[in-house]
Amino acid sequence: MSKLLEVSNVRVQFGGVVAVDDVSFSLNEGELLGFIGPNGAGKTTMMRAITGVVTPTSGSIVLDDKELVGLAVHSRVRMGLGFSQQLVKPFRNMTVLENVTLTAGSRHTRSPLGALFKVDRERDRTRAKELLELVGIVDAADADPSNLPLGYLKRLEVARALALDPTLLLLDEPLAGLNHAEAHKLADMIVDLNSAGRSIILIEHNLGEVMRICSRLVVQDNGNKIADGDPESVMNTPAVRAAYLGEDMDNAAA
Amino acid sequence: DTVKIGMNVPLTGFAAADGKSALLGAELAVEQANAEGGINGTEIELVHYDDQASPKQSVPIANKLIGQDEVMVGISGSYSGATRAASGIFQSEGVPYISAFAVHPDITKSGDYVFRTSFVGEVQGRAGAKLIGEMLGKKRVVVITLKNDFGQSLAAGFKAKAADFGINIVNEYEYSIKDRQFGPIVSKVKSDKPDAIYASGYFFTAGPLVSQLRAGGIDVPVIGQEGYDSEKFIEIAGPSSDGVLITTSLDRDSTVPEAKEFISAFEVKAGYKADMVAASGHTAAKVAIAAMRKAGTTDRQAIRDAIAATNMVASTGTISFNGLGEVKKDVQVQVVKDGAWHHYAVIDDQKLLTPPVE
Amino acid sequence: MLYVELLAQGLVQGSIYALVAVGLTLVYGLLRILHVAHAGLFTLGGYIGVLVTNATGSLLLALVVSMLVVGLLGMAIYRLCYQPILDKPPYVALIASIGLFIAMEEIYRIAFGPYGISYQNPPLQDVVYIFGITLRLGEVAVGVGTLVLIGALALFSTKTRFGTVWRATVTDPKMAESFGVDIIKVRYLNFFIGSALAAVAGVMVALLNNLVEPTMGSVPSYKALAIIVLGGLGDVRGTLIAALALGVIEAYGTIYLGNYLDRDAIAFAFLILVLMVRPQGLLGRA
Amino acid sequence: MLGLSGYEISLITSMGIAVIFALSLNLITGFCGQISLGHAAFYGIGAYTSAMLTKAGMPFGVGLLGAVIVAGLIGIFIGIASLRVRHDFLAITTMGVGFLFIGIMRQWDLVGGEMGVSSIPGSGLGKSGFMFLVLGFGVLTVLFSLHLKRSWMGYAFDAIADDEDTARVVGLNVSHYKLAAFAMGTALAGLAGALYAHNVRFIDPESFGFVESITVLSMVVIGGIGSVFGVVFAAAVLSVLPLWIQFIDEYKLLLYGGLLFAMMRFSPGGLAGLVKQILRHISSRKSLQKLSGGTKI
Amino acid sequence: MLQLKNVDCGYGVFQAVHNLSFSVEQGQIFALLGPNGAGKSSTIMSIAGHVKLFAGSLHFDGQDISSLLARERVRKGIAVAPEGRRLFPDLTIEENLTVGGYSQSKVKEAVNRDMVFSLFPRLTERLRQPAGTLSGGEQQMLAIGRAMMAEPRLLMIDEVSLGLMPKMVDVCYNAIRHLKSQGVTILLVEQNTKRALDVADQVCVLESGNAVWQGSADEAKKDPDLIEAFLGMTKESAA
Ligand SMILES: Nc1ncnc2c1ncn2[C@@H]1O[C@H](COP(=O)(O)OP(=O)(O)OP(=O)(O)O)[C@@H](O)[C@H]1O
Ligand SMILES: Nc1ncnc2c1ncn2[C@@H]1O[C@H](COP(=O)(O)OP(=O)(O)OP(=O)(O)O)[C@@H](O)[C@H]1O
Ligand SMILES: CC(C)C[C@H](N)C(=O)O
Ligand SMILES: [Mg+2]
Ligand SMILES: [Mg+2]
Repeated sequence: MSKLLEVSNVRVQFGGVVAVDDVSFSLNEGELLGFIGPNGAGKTTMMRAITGVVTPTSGSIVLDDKELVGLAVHSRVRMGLGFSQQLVKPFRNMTVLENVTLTAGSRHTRSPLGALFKVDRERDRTRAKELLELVGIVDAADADPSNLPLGYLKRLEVARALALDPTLLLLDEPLAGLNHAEAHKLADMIVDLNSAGRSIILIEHNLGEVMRICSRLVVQDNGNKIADGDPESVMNTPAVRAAYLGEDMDNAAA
Repeated sequence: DTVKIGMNVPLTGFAAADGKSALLGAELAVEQANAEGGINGTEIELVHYDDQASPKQSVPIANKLIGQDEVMVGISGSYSGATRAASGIFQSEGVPYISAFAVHPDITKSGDYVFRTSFVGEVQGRAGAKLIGEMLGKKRVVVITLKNDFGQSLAAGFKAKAADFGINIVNEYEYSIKDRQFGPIVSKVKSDKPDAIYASGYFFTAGPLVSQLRAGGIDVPVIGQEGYDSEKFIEIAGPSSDGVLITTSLDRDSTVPEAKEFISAFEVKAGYKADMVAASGHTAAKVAIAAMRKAGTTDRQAIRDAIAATNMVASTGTISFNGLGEVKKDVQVQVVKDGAWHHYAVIDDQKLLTPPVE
Repeated sequence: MLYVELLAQGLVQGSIYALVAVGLTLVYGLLRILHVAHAGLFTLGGYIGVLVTNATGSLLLALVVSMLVVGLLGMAIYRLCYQPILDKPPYVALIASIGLFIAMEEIYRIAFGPYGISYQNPPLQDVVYIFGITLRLGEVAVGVGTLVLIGALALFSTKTRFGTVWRATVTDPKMAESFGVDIIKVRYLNFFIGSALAAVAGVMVALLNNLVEPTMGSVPSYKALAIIVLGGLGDVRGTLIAALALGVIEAYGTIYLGNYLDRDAIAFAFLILVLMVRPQGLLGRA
Repeated sequence: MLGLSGYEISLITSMGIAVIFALSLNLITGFCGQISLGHAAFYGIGAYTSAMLTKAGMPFGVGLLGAVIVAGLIGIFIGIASLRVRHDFLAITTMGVGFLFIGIMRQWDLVGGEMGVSSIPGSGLGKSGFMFLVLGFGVLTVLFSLHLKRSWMGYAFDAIADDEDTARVVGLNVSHYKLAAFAMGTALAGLAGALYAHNVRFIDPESFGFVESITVLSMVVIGGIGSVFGVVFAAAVLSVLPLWIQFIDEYKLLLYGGLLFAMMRFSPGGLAGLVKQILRHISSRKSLQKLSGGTKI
Repeated sequence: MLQLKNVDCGYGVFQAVHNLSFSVEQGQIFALLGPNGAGKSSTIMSIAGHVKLFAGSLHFDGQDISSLLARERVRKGIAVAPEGRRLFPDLTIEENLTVGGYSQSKVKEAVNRDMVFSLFPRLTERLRQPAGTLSGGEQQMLAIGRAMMAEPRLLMIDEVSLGLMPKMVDVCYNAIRHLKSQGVTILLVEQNTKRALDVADQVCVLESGNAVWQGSADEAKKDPDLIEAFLGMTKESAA
């Protein structure tokens, strides 16, 4: 297995707050990695550092042997990163389908000049429809995102990232706001994507699903990595239990 | 049936005040002429449109006046930009056009159908130099220039002749037509210690300027031009206006019947006192009417020739034109005394006042 | 000495800018709209100031009447013009506001004549000498008044509970309402205060120039926009600083750069320079 | 010719120029969501460029081409500088660019300074020939706008106009797209400006000031920001409205201002919004209803 | 204490909730459950006064509040931690809480603030941080804390455990139990059905805008069909 992503000694600081403190971890090709940790541990921040929304104060992030730090967000996306954000941000002046079609046709929009000469959207629309079907919101294809409940938007966000056909998919709490059945179904879909060869980093507090589907866990607390390994052993680490798990242990299995 | 004179004039927007005076002046001239039987018995009609002092508007308006209203003569009661743009249309359609008070030097250069009954800025600037350097005997002068075509051409004329009258320009400042706060300039002028100040502007800039100069403790003579020429200037500047001198076209204390009659008739018609712009509108219309009478036909070429040959007394003096269509007339110097404009002097040095010929 | 005098002149001009711009800041801070018609209220303030002073001889009364009338009109403009289009994109309100401003200027021209009006006996024209600088009383009044009024406002908006709530209504008025805030009242108050300050500025400018014209608001209409942007949009202290800075830059600029660029161009060159370095304005949060 | 009077020809010509100018701003503001309050500067750059070139003896066609190129290049340059600022900050920065442009032109003696440029050569096509040329450019601009809207570039613009940050996250090179919008919009404005210069044949700095920038923005907003036909219609009407309502004389600007206001107050989507509202009223109810049937997963 | 009678509510022309009736007793915890888009949030927001009531009535303390404004409802004792949190992003944590306590006196504000801090100590570390830059979980704490500042007698929380780590979910539910013990009535929406059923007294299940089941939480736990059909859990996990 070759390394797809190598994060080394990344540190992110906002004013006085050190959100990520010298964290390193790596991801192998084809892996489904669970990235978990307490609230405010710096998971989202790490994810943003990988996508380029925030700039790390130090450290390096290498994707496919290419250094990402210093590159613009869109370049990283073009290099194969797909990103579903914790706070959903659909384009509100487009329908759900148009949101996804736009990214499905991302090869047309690489440069403005090229984009000017391409008009046809049919093929990408079909692909977008398939993805909406896959995440289970095809019934809302023509809806205006502003009128949709959160659960739909979450899945729209995932579909839009998927449409980029990324080699590495970053998902920030995609299951939040879904009920058991919905979450279960979306988690299954994530597994399917992974089995189809896509590498995935999943940030999620729904531990039940995380434990069920992830092959490896990285745990971050207070900006530091506190565990890295297979789910069972990570969960048995005292530090993780103390920082993260509730008194109600059933939770993990719920 | 009527004979039509066309007029573009700003009635809305920033130039509306001058537009209103110019229009009333021109209307007065037409009413007076109609009372005397119009043009050989035919009534004269003044067709006017609001051009907002904008070239963009004055071009279609010129086309409308010529093509739709079929006016015999056009007059401009507007500012330079609008007048300059319209003059090209009048010229190319062969309709005589008279600018009442727009100063831009290029207006008359549009061609032989375009005339101007007011001074080009340069001429007035030269008169200002003579007034300060020779008549007042002041040598250290600060020039405060309004940054537009009017102010710039005045300054050019003034500077061209300043040395001839022994004037030493100690400093020069520019301000924009929107400025009303002159604190910084006043502070600086104070340190220049001039004998006199030559300041171009309109009544709405000059009023605040003069009162701020005086409040700042500067009491040397201030010399302005026709832009000041309004009752409004005195109202704004209040007691500070006392003693301010200007070069202009209208003599309030004139003994010439045309001017006297105009001044009183205008106040009746308008409800406020005549100013330079009103007199200019009146003069331009009068010149047009006289030419139409003299030509006696509706042949525009004949009317143009008649205008070119004008030699008449109007409210702004004795009018005739040079080959370019620029007016030849005396410069009036007026002074503020006891809260009103009064006669101070006349500059009739025709050599100094020769308008440009090309 | 000249430098100090220019500085003083710049601060006076800056104070006037501040008085006008702060109302715009308040409106922007609350509703995220660029309220160009505010400059029309400033002009009206001037007209009322001159008319009342000329009729009664009392500048103080004129100030009070002007603030009241203009303040109430500001509230009416909010209610009738902006409230119905608040949920629309911001340029909708911007164009509506510009339309309103043009119409206001024209109404003044038609109602009060195109020539403008002046005080018959302009008050506060006496000259005072402070540290060797000559200033008119009116200029001193403008400077001191502005500092007091805006200082109080800045304290109010950052230090009081009401001020906090005031800012909360900006991003989510409905949620603010859910915590007991009467947003209508907040907005009315906001428009009243902002408009009343513009009225003060109008009266004082009328006093300094002894002239109120229909187009008196045209420069403030855009320059106040530049100032609030420079200040960081929606920040009262930022606005005050930006306004004073601009006043001073213009004062020195007219003297030392006036033969190269006009006042507006100097002001905007400064604006652009600042924004290239700090795209969020002087005090804006990134 | 065609039985049109000189007046009508000049009206149609003005309309055509206004349409091109408004559509040029629509590219930047309507399509790409970047509000500009200084667009008249590029109109002015085009006008001055063509005026100076043709006065120096270049043919009319070279003047037009030069105007397009110079305005577009300066547009890109300003665009690069403007990339740092967003939303209302951008609006005011562009407004500043407008004032700076005027300030420079006023002072620059080579291009006439305050006096402007007079006696600009005509097109040599005659009045109606020039009108047809303007109309031809107008039609091309409309077609281009329509194409752009349908193309993937227009699609990307939609996304950027909506939310820049998210547009980056889906892989769009936002800066390049914005610059493309600036370049196309300012180049077209340059063309419109050049046509204006040869139509009015006198230009001065004041003709390209803030008021002009606001006027063109109101054409775009009243037409319905981003809509092509709405903007064409609004530009055509608003450009000659002041001439049509001459009969009300000194109430003209009052009516004009009042109309701007009323249009926004009562139909914030502009003309295009008005039409769309009526159409949507009928069709979209259904799609909402469909979803309200609820979903079961 | 709270009574909904035949409530229809929605947005514009679109009706999100149909003919919903239920009542919540003083001191109870009442859970609204159901899949995405069922109308749970709409119900809560119509009680808070933000979603338009088309028909039916809302009674609080026996008084008809259907026509009261949102800000009048908070003074009656109703506060909400809404879906999506809807914090004031530019305001700091401290200021968000100030706004939360705006309907209370200054003295009470201070007391309530201490209570919020003791519940969510994490918030005290970042008093001056703008809410918009908080992590997802921190935002959730602040949203609940802000609602508590209004010292409500009826506290409505949409998606209690959304984005919270397991430990923090416990903290929140402890807080809810604590509030209940103080006599506060609680209406909550929760996707984590098990947690909800554990803590709730009464349950109402919505689907497609209609109430499909109502009863006590104990009954709900024992109704396998309900759980499987509407709450998407397998029987084992509910047990
Ligand atoms: N712009 C910012 N300024 C200051 N602090 C910030 C900023 N952005 C994030 N933080 C802080 O950094 C820390 C890490 O935040 P982050 O969003 O990465 O957490 P997280 O692990 O994703 O938590 P959660 O599970 O709650 O979403 C938090 O304490 C947050 O308040
Ligand atoms: N602002 C709105 N405008 C129009 N329709 C809306 C709006 N908000 C929600 N809806 C619609 O109302 C219905 C009910 O939505 P609601 O948000 O109440 O569901 P929910 O049960 O809270 O779902 P979730 O579990 O996903 O939060 C949905 O069909 C949704 O599309
Ligand atoms: C009113 C006049 C003084 C106008 C001036 N002659 C000008 O054209 O600007
Ligand atoms: Mg997070
Ligand atoms: Mg919900």
